[in-house]
Amino acid sequence: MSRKAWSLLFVIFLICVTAMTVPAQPPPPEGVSVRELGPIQPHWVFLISPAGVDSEEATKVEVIDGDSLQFLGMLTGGVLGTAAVSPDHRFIYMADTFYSRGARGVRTDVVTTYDARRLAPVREVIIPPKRQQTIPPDSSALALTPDGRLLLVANLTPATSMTVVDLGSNKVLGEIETPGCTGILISGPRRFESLCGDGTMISIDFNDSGRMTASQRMARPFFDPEKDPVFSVPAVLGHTAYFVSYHAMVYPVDWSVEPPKAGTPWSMLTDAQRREGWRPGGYQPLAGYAPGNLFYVLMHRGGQWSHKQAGIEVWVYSAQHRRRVDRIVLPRPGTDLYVTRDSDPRLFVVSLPELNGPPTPTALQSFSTRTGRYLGVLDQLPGFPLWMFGAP
Amino acid sequence: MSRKAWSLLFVIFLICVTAMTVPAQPPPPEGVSVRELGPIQPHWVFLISPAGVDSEEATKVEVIDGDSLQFLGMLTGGVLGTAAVSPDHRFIYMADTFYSRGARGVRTDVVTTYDARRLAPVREVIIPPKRQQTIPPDSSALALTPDGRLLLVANLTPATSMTVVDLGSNKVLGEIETPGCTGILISGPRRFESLCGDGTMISIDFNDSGRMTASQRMARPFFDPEKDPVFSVPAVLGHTAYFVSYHAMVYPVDWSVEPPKAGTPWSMLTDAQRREGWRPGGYQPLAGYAPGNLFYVLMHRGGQWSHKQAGIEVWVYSAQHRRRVDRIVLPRPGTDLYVTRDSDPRLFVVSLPELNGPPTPTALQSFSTRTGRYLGVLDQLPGFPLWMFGAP
Amino acid sequence: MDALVERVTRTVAMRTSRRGILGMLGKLIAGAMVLPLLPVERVSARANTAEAAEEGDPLSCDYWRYCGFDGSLCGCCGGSTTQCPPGTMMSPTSWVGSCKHPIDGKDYMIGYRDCCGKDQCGRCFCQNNKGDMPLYRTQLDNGVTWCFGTASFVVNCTTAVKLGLKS
Amino acid sequence: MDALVERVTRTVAMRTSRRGILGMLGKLIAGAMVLPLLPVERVSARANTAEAAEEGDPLSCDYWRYCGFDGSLCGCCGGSTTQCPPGTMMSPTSWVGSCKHPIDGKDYMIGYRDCCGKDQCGRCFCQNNKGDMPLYRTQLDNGVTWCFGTASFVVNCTTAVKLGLKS
Repeated sequence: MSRKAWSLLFVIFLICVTAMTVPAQPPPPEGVSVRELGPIQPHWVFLISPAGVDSEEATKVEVIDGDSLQFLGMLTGGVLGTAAVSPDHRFIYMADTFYSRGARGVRTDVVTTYDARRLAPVREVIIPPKRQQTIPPDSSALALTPDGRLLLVANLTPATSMTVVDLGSNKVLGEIETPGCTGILISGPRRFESLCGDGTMISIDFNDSGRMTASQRMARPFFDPEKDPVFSVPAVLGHTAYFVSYHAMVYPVDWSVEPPKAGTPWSMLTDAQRREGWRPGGYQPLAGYAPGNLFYVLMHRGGQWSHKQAGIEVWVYSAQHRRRVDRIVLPRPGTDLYVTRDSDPRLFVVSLPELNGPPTPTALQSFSTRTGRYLGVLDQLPGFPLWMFGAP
Repeated sequence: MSRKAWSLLFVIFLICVTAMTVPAQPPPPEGVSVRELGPIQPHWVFLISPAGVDSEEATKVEVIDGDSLQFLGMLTGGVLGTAAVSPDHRFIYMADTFYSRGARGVRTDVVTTYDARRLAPVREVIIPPKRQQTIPPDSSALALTPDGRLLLVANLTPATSMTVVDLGSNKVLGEIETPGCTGILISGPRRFESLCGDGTMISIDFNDSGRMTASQRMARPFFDPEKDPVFSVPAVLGHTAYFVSYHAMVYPVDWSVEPPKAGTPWSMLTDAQRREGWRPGGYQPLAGYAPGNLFYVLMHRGGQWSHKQAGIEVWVYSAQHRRRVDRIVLPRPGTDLYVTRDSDPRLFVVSLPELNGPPTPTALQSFSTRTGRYLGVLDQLPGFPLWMFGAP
Repeated sequence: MDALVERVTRTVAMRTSRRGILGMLGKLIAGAMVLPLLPVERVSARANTAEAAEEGDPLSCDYWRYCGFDGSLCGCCGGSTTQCPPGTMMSPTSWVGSCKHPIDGKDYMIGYRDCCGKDQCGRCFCQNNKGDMPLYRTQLDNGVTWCFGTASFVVNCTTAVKLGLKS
Repeated sequence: MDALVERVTRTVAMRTSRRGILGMLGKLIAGAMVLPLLPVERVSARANTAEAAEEGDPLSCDYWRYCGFDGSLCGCCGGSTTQCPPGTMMSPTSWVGSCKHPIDGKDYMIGYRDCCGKDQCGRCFCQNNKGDMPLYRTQLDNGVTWCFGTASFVVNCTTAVKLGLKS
């Protein structure tokens, strides 16, 4: 952690101490405090956003209370950063890239640990300067082990590997190479899966020293990347990952075994729906709700290669019954979707302004998944949010 | 200059060399070149812009050919940077502030010299980390001596001073303190003027070592800052600086003498115009055209404290005759204005999107000052341009 | 450093009647402005004990305290009219405006204190400019980044803190 | 480094028919992707000597070469369809698309080469996505910052360079 960052913390500490030592009698003076947050609530969401179409340099992580639809605060980092919340909800980790002169100069990649209540940095660790720089900054680029002890950061040079950070000692442990395969899909206490370019999945075990101990790859592809690629990030329901493809096929993969075992693919669409051109699409078109064994998909009507087009409806599928069980019409088209993990889950959908289209404000829409009811919207989201996540 | 910056240059060099060594016979391969610019033309303008309302971190300097209304390229820097062009048109200087972690961490202030044809950095010099951080990033925050040898950078801590950089040796020479007075208004080979909080002007002489050698302050205020403040940056016509006030008074100051000598103030408005509520306003409401002894003012109709409101017309004044000689109605309201210095001068006006208002694109409008004719517009300007300048 | 700045300012404030602060600012600026000129929050807070109730929407640009505002309202960014969002640093310095209270009709001095150290929030951007002066009246210039005394000059949003009655 | 990368790629290219490049990419990606997979501009340029004339507006998102485009058109940012704006670095690597030429009706491989080292231009933002694949087909992913081989991963704008006939 830098000296300046420490002095920043020290200043905050001084402000707090000063505030506490004010005599109780007169009404508290205005303007001496910096807000702190309470514990992360089940309906809070975190949005990752570049600063806008005019800037990639200052990634924002926006913290939003999905119940009150209020903006709670933000982290701001570097070039196309990614973030995740610790399982105990005490910390937010952000992986960032900074250049010493903004868009050029010496590159420094760093994982910063933020206190989740103060949204303030508490420590950082420099990592190898080869973080994967992709849009969207999806959750397969940064992942925590279920015990919250190790953090994996995806690299792309364009060779692929994962840097392993020990969050307890705040040290880089090592690097796991995943040639030809990308993404960190956590599937066990010390295991992750990656998708490979030929349509197979590889299962990688590692240890507390950040070393790969075993890897097993599927013998055969579970989907055909040439004909019908799947979106990178699946909906995980129990031990099964449900991948959805550009052409609305569902590819289940059981990853409780090594190597992971492909289930029988099925189509999300009836023939009529297919004729109408319905497809999944967006930056984050898929979310799972494990307790209900359900997954949610942003759907639009479009032609081939419309896989990033904003959805106009959310379709809900029962993984067990392999059929659609609900359909929610969106007041505004959306590109990212997320479902909370509690017993009264919310569905959140991000709407981006249409580029070169009629201006629509960036917004977060909220829905009850129980009733499908629209619960409201938070407008004027800063930047250009491309990915959404919650606390694990 | 950093090692990385050198290697950047080296890569560019390699690309050029590679391109040159391609055999001449086959048609040149596509996609091997980086454009270079020709010499700066009289109608080129430079716009300084923060990345947007959602970011202050990555200042852009946008280079625009005002004849073809084409976007020629940009520099990108740090937090609220400022820029200026060398008198020989070979270099663009940019004064920047960078933090090691984007919005926090160790602060580095730096003046970077960019080759004006390649828009690429050629050297940099670290300056004291106390650059003035203000909106708009106006031309009184960064100024060159007429011979182009020394660069003055305004500091604000909030004590005021100017860092003097020797551009020949690329070294910081020293610092000139200007207590209570702000802005660098170059008035001689080694002289600048500053405006002081009491309405006086101070004239400061300095030498090649960057030291102040003399300073003389007006005995009496030339305007009343409490009742009718002037905009900070005057139109300079010959030896006289014409300041314009919130209430549309003109305050001439002759700065060929030391201390500078105030002329007789006069009003820009007739009684009827005053009743209609006409006032100057915007971020950059005033520009001079020395050969014609004219100045140009962005005008709107508004109440007190509307001094940053966008103008709907440009009013042109003869300094000699103290009266309006032209009036140009703007197709879109504008906040910044600039007039080129050649014999067929263009008037450029920047339009910003109205915050919380109906969406209007950021744009640069062009006019002939001879005929007053509207010549066209460049749309989709990146960021949020707040200041405009040309080559001296 | 923050505490130091605060202490210095409080001392300055104690020696000054609230009535005379603007005048003093003027003199200081005209003379040698070497000290951050602080909003003097403790003194003013005591002066406000018998203040009238407020009304209006603090998330609207029209709210009375924002008459000289320029920036994003902290109330839309995770803070409030008087609190900074989590993880930012409230500057001990500010530009100073004077706004009329809608109930008691009196003019109050308002300190527009920036919250620094994170990039712009950008929400609820308001620009009202009453009392905004050019840079040569530094303390009254809302275009200045008022992060003096904090560790960063990147502004996240701006608060509007009552400093006391103007007269 | 740029030159090195270029030399390596050219060698790879020489050993490969243009017809088979996509297939080769697939194999390389599925196997061990340790080398930047380059657009092979010199070879393709020679293949294009007898090409048909082009038509359309290179500053429109509908221009034929942009069928897989994602980003700001360099032609709006101080470069052109095939040139980077001044002061940026053209990446020797790119994602690769395949677009139909409007005149000769043939499919051409297009390399979308990013111009790196300055912040986003943001003008003429186009997103067409034909052939865009997820990250596991890295070479075909237009969401990747294709600045490998340059000194910065900040993208200013993107070009669309013909690499040759697809078949």
